[in-house]
Amino acid sequence: MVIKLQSEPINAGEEINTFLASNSNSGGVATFVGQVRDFQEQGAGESTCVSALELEHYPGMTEKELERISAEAQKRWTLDAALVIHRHGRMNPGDAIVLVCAAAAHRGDSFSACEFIMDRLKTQAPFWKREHSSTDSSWVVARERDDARAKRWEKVD
Amino acid sequence: MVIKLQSEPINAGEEINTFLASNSNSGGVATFVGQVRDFQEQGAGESTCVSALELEHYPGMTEKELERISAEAQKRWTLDAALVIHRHGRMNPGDAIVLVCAAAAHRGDSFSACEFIMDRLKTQAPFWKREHSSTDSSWVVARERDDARAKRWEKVD
Amino acid sequence: MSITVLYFAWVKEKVGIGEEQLSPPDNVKTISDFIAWLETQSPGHASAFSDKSQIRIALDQLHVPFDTDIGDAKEIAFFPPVTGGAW
Amino acid sequence: MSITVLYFAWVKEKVGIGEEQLSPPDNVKTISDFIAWLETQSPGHASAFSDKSQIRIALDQLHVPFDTDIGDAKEIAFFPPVTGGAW
Repeated sequence: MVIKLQSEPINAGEEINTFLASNSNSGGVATFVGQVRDFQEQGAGESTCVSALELEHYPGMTEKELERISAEAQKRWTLDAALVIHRHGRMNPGDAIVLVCAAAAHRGDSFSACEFIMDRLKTQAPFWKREHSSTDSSWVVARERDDARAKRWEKVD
Repeated sequence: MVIKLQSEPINAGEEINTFLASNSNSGGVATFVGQVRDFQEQGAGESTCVSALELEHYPGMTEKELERISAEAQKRWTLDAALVIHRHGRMNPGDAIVLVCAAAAHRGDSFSACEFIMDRLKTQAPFWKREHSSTDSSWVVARERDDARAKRWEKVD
Repeated sequence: MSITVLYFAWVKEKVGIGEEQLSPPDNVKTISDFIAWLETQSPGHASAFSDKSQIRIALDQLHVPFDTDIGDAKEIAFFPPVTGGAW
Repeated sequence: MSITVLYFAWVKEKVGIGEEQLSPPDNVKTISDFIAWLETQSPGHASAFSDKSQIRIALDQLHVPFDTDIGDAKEIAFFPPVTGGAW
């Protein structure tokens, strides 16, 4: 289980190849990459341009929280390895914000663990997003959909 | 929607980076890599060594079947793009056999589409696996677990 | 009627060839009829189809069940249940 | 008792600082007590906590609810609900 928190760009493909090579005996590897989009939905089909994104986090707690989430995933599913890389600071549209990889003998375990880590991460990891447009900058409001997605996993506790 | 069938090795990380770059405005990209393991479970904790794997396929139908599966995924979920790369012929332990990528605005769509494509592929795409050990070579028998996994998706039809 | 018949994996090994062009008699309507007729063609064919629970069929490159009418299909393929990676 | 208090995102902007060392009075037991006392410290604090439905708390870097006893915790953090990428 590896957790990396970095302000440098994430090279998703390179990280995935390294992860695959160190887990070459895991039948299945599920991964997820979250990217910065260049627009923000405003509801009713409206959207505004995003020129940059800034991710503030809680140094110390962020790492602990990502470790707790990964450990919980390893408890729930049979995993060979898990990797979470999260970026913080300022980033541009198209940049990878987060990369999650889960290696397992069976694909069901790798998919579930990867999706679980993402859902938990979105509601538990202490990150706060500020979006910059050409004219404005504002904190993004949390969405209820994310809470709902995270709650799905509580049933299996 | 891109389908590639090849006998050459798959460079998963490179393919994923290309896919990410061409879908930089998709918030989430879920991917799955299936790898050749160097052992085969024999039940009761037993396993035998696999020195190489040979994947026979049905040229013409394989491409059509992969396209049908991807098209069905695009009908069921809101996807920006999907990519399926499958290898055939002889490969070695640690090699990637299959890579599936699904890009979507929302991660739920990308995860479900990716898992659906994998489940369908395992039971519908005309591939037959022959495993070579140092002493032996034999056709692998299909598993009921795969049928069960594929059947889960029929409920949502 | 003439139809291209394809065999894959161990079905191919048992039949002894991967592809043949065949013209079954007129009373062959469904795939089950076709298999019954195929089994009379050679000991290899008979052996390939001895356990039908292990046989899958594609008609013009689409998965179909045994009771499907062959109609004017151009290609029929017989193979074991498909198998991918171990994941 | 002295405790490190951290603020993040717009909570930090409203309070005006990201970190302070505070010693609340003895009658402050729970986090709710602590917030009530904090609100009396400055107009910035009062404004930061005006809508408690938008406040989340970590005590010694663990998420906790408002009615948690502070006990001998060393660090308390106040922040908005967390937000990640748009996916």
